[in-house]
Amino acid sequence: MSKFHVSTTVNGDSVEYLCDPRETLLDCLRDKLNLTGAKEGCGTGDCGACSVSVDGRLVCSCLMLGVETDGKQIETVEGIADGDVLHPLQQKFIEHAALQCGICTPGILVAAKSLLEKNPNPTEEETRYWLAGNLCRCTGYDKIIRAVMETAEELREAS
Amino acid sequence: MDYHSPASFAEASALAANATGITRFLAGGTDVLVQLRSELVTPDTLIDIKKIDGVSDIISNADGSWTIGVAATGAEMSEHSELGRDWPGVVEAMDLIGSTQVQGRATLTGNLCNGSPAADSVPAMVAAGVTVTVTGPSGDREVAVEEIPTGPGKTSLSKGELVSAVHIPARGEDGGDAYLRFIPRTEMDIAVVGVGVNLRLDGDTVAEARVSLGAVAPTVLLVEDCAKAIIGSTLDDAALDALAAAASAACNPIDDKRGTIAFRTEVAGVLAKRAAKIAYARAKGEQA
Amino acid sequence: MALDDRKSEFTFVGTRPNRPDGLDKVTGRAKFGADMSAPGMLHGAILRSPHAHARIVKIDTSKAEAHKDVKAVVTRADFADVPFKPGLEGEFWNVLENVMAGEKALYDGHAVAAIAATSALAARDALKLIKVKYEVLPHVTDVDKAMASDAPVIREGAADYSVPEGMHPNVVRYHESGHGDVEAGFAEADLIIEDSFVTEATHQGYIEPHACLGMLGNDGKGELWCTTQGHWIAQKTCAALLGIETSQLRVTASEIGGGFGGKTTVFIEPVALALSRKANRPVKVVMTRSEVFRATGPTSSASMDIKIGMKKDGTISAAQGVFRLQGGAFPGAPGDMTAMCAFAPYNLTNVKQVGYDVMANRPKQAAYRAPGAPMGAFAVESVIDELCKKLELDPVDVRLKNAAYEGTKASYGPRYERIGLVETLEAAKAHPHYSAPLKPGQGRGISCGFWFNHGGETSVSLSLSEDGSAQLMVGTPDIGGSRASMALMAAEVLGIPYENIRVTIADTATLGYNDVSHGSRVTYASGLATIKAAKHAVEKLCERAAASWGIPTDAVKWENGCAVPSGPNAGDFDPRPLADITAHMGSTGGPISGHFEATPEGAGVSFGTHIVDAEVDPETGKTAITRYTVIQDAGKAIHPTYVEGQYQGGAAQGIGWALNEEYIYGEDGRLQNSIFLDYRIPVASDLPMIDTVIVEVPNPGHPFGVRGVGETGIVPPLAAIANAVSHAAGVRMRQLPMSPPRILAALKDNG
Amino acid sequence: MVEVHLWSGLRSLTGGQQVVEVEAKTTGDLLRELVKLHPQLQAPIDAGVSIAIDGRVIASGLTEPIPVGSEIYLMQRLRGG
Repeated sequence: MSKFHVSTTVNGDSVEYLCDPRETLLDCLRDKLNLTGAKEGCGTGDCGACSVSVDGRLVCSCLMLGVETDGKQIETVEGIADGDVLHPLQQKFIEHAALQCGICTPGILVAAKSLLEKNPNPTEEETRYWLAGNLCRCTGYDKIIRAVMETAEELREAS
Repeated sequence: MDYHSPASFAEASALAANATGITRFLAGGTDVLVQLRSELVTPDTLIDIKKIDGVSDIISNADGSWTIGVAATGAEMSEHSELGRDWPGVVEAMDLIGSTQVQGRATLTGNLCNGSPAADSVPAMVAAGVTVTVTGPSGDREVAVEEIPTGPGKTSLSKGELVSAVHIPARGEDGGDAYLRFIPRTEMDIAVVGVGVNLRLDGDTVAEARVSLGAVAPTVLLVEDCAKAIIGSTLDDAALDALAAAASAACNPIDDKRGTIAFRTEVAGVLAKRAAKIAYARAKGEQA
Repeated sequence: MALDDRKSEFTFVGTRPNRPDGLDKVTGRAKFGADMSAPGMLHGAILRSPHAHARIVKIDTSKAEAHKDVKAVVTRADFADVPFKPGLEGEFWNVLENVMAGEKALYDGHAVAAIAATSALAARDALKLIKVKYEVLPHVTDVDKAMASDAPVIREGAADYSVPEGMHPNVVRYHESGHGDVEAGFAEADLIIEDSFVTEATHQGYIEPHACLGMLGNDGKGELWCTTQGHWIAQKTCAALLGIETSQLRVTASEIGGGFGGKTTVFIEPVALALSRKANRPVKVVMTRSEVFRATGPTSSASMDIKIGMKKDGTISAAQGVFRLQGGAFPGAPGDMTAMCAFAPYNLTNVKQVGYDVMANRPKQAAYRAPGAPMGAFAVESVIDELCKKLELDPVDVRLKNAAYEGTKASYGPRYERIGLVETLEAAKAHPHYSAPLKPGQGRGISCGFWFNHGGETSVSLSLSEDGSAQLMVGTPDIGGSRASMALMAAEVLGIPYENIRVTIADTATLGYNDVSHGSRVTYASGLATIKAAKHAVEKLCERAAASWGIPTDAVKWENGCAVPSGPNAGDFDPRPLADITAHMGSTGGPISGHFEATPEGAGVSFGTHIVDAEVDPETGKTAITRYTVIQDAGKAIHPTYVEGQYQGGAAQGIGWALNEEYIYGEDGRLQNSIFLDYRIPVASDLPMIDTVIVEVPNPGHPFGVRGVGETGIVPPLAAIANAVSHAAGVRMRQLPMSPPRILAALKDNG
Repeated sequence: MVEVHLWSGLRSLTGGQQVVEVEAKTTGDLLRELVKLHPQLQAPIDAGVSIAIDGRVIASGLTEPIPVGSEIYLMQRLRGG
């Protein structure tokens, strides 16, 4: 079984890897690039813990093959902060205790960032539906939704 | 597993025609990858069609009809405001599939060719009278959407054939469509029942209608009796009751982990009424 | 334990600082179970039975072993068998039997062999090379059917002393308790309702699948990294199953991606170690989601009969319940816990409860948040609600009238110490939610809930650094922010800022034994131990100060982070801050640290009352939860935000259990819904905001008054939601989950 | 002497007695004395019991002191999640 050579950009860095065509982008990020921020909670696109953005589009990295990402721009949770300055969402998640165990947090942050880029003023309902593909089993979502909406408000005020 | 990313549909067709074992085309991959990962289907040949020029385009044709590229995602369709104005039912049906993340990948064509009777976009496409271009070793042919699935996981496409474009008819005047599905949660479920309604009004009277049911039979159904029940009516209570009865009567569902026969049969009628009311309101230019 | 040092005024406790592991968790840096790798690492995969019940006739691994990418294959023969003996000693055997099948596969998904190969794909592919010959046996998955005389026997001789004669061998434990004379009590009742209830098994549904990385040499020394609620139990169990010395295996707990009781035992860890021992290389094993559903602990399913008599004024004159719990193909279903908790909120003169532990061809049940209690509360609180409705009494008033308080003889025996049930009910009655108007189609339900809470073996070590900062080592994996609570409690005692304390979850080689993070015990027991360890260090700080001042140690006290003379007679010395003492500790007697090892026995039981509004679509049977309020006694909330989080999370899991989550088995005994698509846990758009009220009735068994809060929150939701749905739909729902097909069918039956 | 209240399911092992009087200064003493009086109680004790002393539940400790005149209940060992 031959492997494919893939060149891509992850969080602004040019990277290359060899992958079996059956390996998902998530497999490649975690096992080949050591970027273990994206998590595998289900492998079927139902939990969102592996959320990343590819060419600006929010996707489940378990539902994309590594070979498909040649030449693409990939953003993961590891790229959300600007150096040592946390993204406002990251800061708010800590302040609001919007995480308990934290396994869903990377995916939720990537998804929430994508929401706020598209819709800077989401309603609670819009926020909840946007994040419906990100399962959290610990929090009941209450503090997550509050953190996202409050971040949106702060970002609006700041701009 | 061999992986190919051909540059044209002809090349894709030739690759598939010459392949041995199991062949799958990869568009959004939201079904193919799940089946691969769960070892339900491990293709010997995987043909990625996303490198073909124009596959992500959503084109408004001069005659008012639409051509949707086979790799255009649900998210791209939802973001296309004119398409949504013409065919809100089709766009919403597509948008109901999976999460925001899945929307970033999933396609109409993939949803159709996966062959699931519960595919959300298919009843909406059938009601809308959508056709697809099928490219194969002997050239292209135009096929109505309802002709593609032949049973759970099965399609009428033969070896070497693939869908290369989706055509949505011109909306025209005084028309409206809607799709509703029932799921136990608010998101992330497979339809237990789905209903697509597309109609055209003459004044307040329904002049033309197509009603389609999903998840209540081995394939998505186009139910003529449902259309008959409302054509000629102003969608009064009697017509809606007749519609519901016709929808329930058309059901041939199974009991499974997602719903019972009794539930699906009953709810098909309920959703048919609700979807017809929305389509009717849209045809009248009202918000719904 | 002497609690003379009980405290009620706090500086740090009760504040809401950022959690110490926050940065790691929002940047993707935190290492969870599957995030670790090692040089030369192999990947393991496990072959599982497709049959619910089958004799394993033969396993042929030769083709797999011959494959170039395969470095080891193990079956049951590669584990140290412990002779089967029922009871506590037999539990290792049960765990082993669950980890790797012996003579029989006992459920769909039961492990039968495992492979280590050079890549995850190679391991998965190589599983297909193992040929297993099965003789399929009749199976049973339903609890009532498993007790019937014609049910297939899962294992002869598994029943213990408690089971009355004449029961089916699948009934393996029996519990009966209560007091008074229920028949006399029923005779006094104005209204008696007798009804039966059913709940399906649900899964804890943690988002992180089980994952581990194990290395075991043929010298019997090993290392294990795993996601677990308790690495000492993992150490002890793996050592027993592999026949090595406990202390030779060092276990490190990864960050844990949710547990809820489901990660209190081992599944893949002994397998990874066995593969490693054979291959002499590190082996990583990560479960797929489907494996998690098929082969790790769901809850028990339950079938229950309740009879309650009530007087016109709302007094419960007698209550009895029979609780049959199915716990998979092994003893352990918490029928006894269900029975003991079911009526615990009430002050009853006459009460009787019976619990059964029943085996069936399903995966071995594991604890899930207050294991056993939610089902019983569902049945009992539904009947109380129906009595209130029929007698036209307010459901909160009726519960207040019957509520247990300090000195009440509990349904399970002893008298209560100070408890906070009445306070939660009064808060419910006063809450605006309880009097808010309902829209047409909506119904409101309330329910109380009880859980025991737990102490357990606990070791904590605290060491001070020369610069006056402190490092605290605890042994209870942090599932929901407990490092923050520990640091707050240590700060309170030491009088140094919260930020100056670093809390680490120690591995098994660097701290004494710790019981699992379960039983809502962490903030209670590790917290108590933290306080004691910090006090131990403070004693030494005072000694150093006393020596420097030349006065007796008992003439020095600790105040606001400083040693000060205890009174005017002790002498006139300037306060010595902690950092001033630690700066010189090397030359004044050596390093200063404090530690504590004990089994705290005073967990303090906990009660909650929930209010919920539900709206039912009468045409489809679909339910929406429109408002939810959790009121629960925390004793003392150390970090209130994380207490709220526990309340909200418990409620959300309860909503899932009540409405849509269930294990669905086919006629063939196979699990039908082993992915998140069809095992429907609540998504963000399913839920409203979940309001919380923290009631604080201090636990007399903890120096700061802490009661565990993790589990009680899942006890009331099932009943509260069932009551709300039943009011909204106009028909009593007796089966969970109340999925739309069930509600619609009930509406149809009701006309 | 302290009175030990058993759960009703144990009556079949004590000849119908639900309250047993024993001489015990600690929880460990208490269990030993119970078995001396009623050897069949060894099985439930081995399976795991907790002891409530005036309402305080001792999950497993055998060294907890038992004050004179306290109210003692034997309970099945508690398990948590």
